[in-house]
Amino acid sequence: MNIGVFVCHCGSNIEGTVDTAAVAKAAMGYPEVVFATDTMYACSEPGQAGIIEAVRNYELDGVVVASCTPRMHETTFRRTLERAGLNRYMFEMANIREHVSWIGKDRAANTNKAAELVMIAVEKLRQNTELTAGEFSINKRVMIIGGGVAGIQAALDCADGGLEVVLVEREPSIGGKMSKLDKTFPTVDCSSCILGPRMVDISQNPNITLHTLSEVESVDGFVGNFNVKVRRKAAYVDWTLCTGCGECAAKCPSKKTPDRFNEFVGTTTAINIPFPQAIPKKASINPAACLMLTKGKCGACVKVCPAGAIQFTQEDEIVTEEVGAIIVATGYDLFDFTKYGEYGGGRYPDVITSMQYERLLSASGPTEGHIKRPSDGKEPKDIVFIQCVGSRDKSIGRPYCSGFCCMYTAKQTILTKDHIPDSQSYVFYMDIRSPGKGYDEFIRRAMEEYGARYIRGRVSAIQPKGGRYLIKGVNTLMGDQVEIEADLVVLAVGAEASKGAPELAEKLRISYDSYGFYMEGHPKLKPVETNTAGIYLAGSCQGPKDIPSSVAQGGAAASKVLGLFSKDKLASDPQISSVTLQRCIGCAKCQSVCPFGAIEMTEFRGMTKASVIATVCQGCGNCTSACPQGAIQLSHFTDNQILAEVNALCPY
Amino acid sequence: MTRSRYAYYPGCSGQGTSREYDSSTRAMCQDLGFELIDIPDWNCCGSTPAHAVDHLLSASLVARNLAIAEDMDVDGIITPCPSCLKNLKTTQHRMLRPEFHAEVQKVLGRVVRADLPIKSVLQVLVEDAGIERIAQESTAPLTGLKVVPYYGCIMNRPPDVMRFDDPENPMALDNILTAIGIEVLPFALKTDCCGASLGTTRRDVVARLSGRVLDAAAAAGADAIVTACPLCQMNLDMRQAQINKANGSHHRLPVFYYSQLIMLAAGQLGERIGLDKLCVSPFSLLSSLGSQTGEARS
Amino acid sequence: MSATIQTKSYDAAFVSAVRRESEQDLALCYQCGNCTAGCPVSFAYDFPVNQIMYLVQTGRKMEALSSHAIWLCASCETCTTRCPNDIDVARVMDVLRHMARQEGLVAEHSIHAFWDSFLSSVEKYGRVFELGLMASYIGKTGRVLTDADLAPVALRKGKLSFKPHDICGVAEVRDIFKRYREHRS
Amino acid sequence: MSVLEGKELRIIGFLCNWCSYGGADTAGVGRFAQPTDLRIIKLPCTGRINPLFVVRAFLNGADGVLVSGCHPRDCHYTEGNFYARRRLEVLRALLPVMGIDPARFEYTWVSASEGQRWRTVVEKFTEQVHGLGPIPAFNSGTCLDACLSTAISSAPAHAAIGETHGLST
Repeated sequence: MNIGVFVCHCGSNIEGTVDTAAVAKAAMGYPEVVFATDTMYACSEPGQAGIIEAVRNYELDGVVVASCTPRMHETTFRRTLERAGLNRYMFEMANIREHVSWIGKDRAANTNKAAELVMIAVEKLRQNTELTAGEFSINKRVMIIGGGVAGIQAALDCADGGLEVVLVEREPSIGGKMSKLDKTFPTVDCSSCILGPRMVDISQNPNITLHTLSEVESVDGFVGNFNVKVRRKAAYVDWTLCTGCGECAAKCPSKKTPDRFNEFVGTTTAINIPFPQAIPKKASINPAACLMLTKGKCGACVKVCPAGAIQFTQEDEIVTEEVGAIIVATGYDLFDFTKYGEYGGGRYPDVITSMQYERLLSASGPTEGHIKRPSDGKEPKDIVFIQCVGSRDKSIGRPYCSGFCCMYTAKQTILTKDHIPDSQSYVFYMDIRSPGKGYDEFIRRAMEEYGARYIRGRVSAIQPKGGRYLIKGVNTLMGDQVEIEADLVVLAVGAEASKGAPELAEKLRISYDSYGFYMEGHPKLKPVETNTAGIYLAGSCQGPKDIPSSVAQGGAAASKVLGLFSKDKLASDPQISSVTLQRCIGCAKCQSVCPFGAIEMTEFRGMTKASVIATVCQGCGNCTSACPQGAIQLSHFTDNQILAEVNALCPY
Repeated sequence: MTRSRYAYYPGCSGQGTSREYDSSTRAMCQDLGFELIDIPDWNCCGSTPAHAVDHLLSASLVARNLAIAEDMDVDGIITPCPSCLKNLKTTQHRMLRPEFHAEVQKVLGRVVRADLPIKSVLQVLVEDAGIERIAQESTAPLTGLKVVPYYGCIMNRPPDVMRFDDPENPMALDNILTAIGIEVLPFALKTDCCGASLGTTRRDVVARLSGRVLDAAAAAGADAIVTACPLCQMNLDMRQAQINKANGSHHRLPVFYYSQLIMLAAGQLGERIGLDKLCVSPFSLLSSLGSQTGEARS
Repeated sequence: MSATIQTKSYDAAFVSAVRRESEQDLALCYQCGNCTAGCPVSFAYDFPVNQIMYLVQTGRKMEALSSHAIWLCASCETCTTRCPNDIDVARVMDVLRHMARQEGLVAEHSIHAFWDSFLSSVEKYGRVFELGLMASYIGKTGRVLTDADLAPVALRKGKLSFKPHDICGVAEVRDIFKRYREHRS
Repeated sequence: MSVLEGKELRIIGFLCNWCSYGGADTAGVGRFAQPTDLRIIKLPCTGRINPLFVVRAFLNGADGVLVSGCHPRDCHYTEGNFYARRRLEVLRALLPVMGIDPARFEYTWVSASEGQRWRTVVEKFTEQVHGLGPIPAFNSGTCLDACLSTAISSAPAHAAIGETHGLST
């Protein structure tokens, strides 16, 4: 075998702390290496041309590139090899940037380490064999999990692209957080006026199947052929009959039911339609609050329902959906501020969250858009807004900036002035983060035109004082303490991962960070992809985002799916297991450990032998580790290939 | 409840300005079946001055008491005084660092493990005896008495060292006092600072800070303040006149130690409870309660 | 106010000393001001506590160590409890007092004197002897009337004793002070 | 090429592609400086690790072996890391029998987002191995490691793997 080695400078990223020329020189000493050189940017056009040229001139049948992580450029170089007429699997990468030059200062040690990583790559390559991908057909349906603005955008774009869409939403209605907002920044246009029509489009688009009050139960299969079980939770109302007239809610006696949609400001009825613009506009019963379901008596709704849709016997139902791709748009949740004892830990009725305040501002909210104190219904005059509640706070495990609180707080001060002209808003902030189009101008307007008083500093404590509240803060610009007596305190609570996000990630086999936000394929180059083929991200499930960014990601994810589905067949990854029949003793250990049921036991000349279902095998190699005979081997990661690497590193 | 043995660290104020806290605490623990054994020949922990001057000195002074207690075969060390408690626990916390542990032993001149559990009397009361037990003992509940509980700043701060109750809204005192029939009013200044040891040196600071506490207590409609800290009690009680003078206020709020009220509710009176040691006399208040305790006093 | 030339004012040795002694990394502080917001004694400070932290961050040793604030801190731990970056602010204030004392920069003499009197009382008797403490404090500061109004009350209530509560192990305590001084010198 | 004499020890890392290898990348992108001893071998999943790889590394002179995969329940292949844990626990128990100090072997879980955690893992383990120093040579050891070594050196790799029957599942 003729092997060529290319050691990349990556500008100064690698060359800065690794002597790439020395590494190339060392490589020349490795078995079967006939050509080795250092190169400025291996991934660049000339860099790739250089590889192709060398392949031709030195009749290389294998190439090692020592540069960045394979997660970055492995596919790039595999294509280069194909252009040079080699098999894409006759290629190995040595990661001498992320794993060497960026983490070590000692040039000598780095150079030595880099050379060794190249050596492992060479030894591995010597064991490589040509692999060719098969093909498999794909199911061109897409599932979108989460019916917030990101999911809605993705669903509509996919449907407009001619795809069959299945939209799954946990709540009784789609709309997500945006449907709870009164107005949006920086345009101050009505949230439901711009979101409402999109929600209606969802309900009217023939390509879209909508499962609300539903959650993903399990996910099987792989890109092109996922099999998703969806749990449709009992609404205790037959939605095929329900007309959404609302008679039931009007007559329901349990009027003290906690109102989720209104963030528990005010109450609702046990049977209800969460809000006027709800999609689908169907009633559902809160089983915890319904007299019939808890005490077995009442049934007022049954009597009044003109459609006879009420079904107390209804049970959860599992629906199975076959799709080829999944877009995850499960959004975010709001930080639970009761962790802050110094802000009353939830004991003070007039210390509320920004989202609760949105509901107070909203014309369709519990107070018909009149700002009233939860405690006594009085109109507040002095209102204090505290930013960074649950953001940028290591001590409670939320070191990150939630990104949108500065903006919505400014919006809320503006709306407050509109609602109550003789009111005064105070905003405690640490820094103003307003890097969007027209965003900083908007913040300025809040201060300049609407007279919101911004105080640079944090609030240390809120203490009740004669029906009002004493806010003890600091003005760090003056270096003095500030005490403000206010009628209402609004906490700009930050964003955190949606409840159950990790559990869903585990079902989808995608990764998430320590806060529960989903990991994108690459922080810059693959913002809506995941490392699991066929699964994409949109919106705040990947990290806090405002509406424009969420919508943009919804569209981006949709276009990724449309791109994926533009082919009729997908190339299967040839890095899968295969059985050497002579060696197989039919013990079925491999079958018992395969997570995907990709192994079946077959008859071969009267003997039981394992055989791999190529389209199902995901290439984890668990079977290879389990096989007592070394009969089943994972291509590209065979025992011999791995041991070759080990032996290279541990010579004696 | 298994009868637990504790090494008892009274703290210097227990022999002086807060005798009644010390004696009523001993009485209370005896009633509730704790065996308190004084740390023989204990020395002052150095209080604020020591840690304000040098952490090694402070730790070494504390460590002598720890070392003595370690030869005592007890379940732990308890003290009624939050300031002592903070010094004891902080020292233990810092001695987790081997280098510091070594330094302290060098200065102390003997070996110390610093591994005995260290708790406030209040904590063992809640955790070992339990609220129900205290309620059972209270044969003469102090019904009608309205108080605000004042924990002071360091009873459970910093939380990762003290590891007891909520640092912002502690409830231990609230629950105990409620259990013995007292009406506990919501009090926002529960953990605000009274000015602590600045009493002597910067009276103005204490007048302002303790003044706030007295004002807030009065505004809340409390008949009295209940404390768990000798320094707080001294600033609020002994200095109440000073504070009134400085602030032009006219408070006459008795400032009890919680241990006194528990004993009172248990129908106990007299020397050990030391109600007569309070500078702002509580007797008219107690007799106005008309409760048997009141009559017994009048 | 004259301009401070950061390049000159930054005392790296001071910054690392505070870091070493307090085991706190002030690079973590983003100046939210929460420490000041909750500080009960701030009204009496010359520099609010967040500015003291800033002086340390920017290595301005003299200003930090000669401030009154570090002496007035009551060690109530509110700042430590509420710091969003888990900095033990109160411990940093302690360390600054230690340094100020070593550098002979004591802005609050009466407090300094009180602590000295307190500790010498401990060194002498093993426990604090209030009357002795007051006497020595008054001697140090000349504040004859300090709490003169309290003494009679306290005496009447039997809360002040005329004889020190000295302990048998007082020699051990004195040795602690002795070895501590040797260790520090 | 070999370890830098006196400076480094021979430490091998077996990392899964999806979580820990990504975590190591994240550490790199974050420029989190680490000791240079570790050499990483990338695998699709820790489930692919045959304990004999680790044994082979030790018998061939590795001073330390670090295995790292996805957090439990976060495995890209659903359960590969559970199988790995079971196999490696058995291995850990057997190491002393082979005359190998178990402290030279570590397995842990690091996700692709945990760059900081990866740095700490590498620093800790490297320090631990340096504490133990170079691994003693395996010329004459217990009969077990003798036969293991012959098994491995004489037989072709896959046959040698056969010897791990007991460790496999």
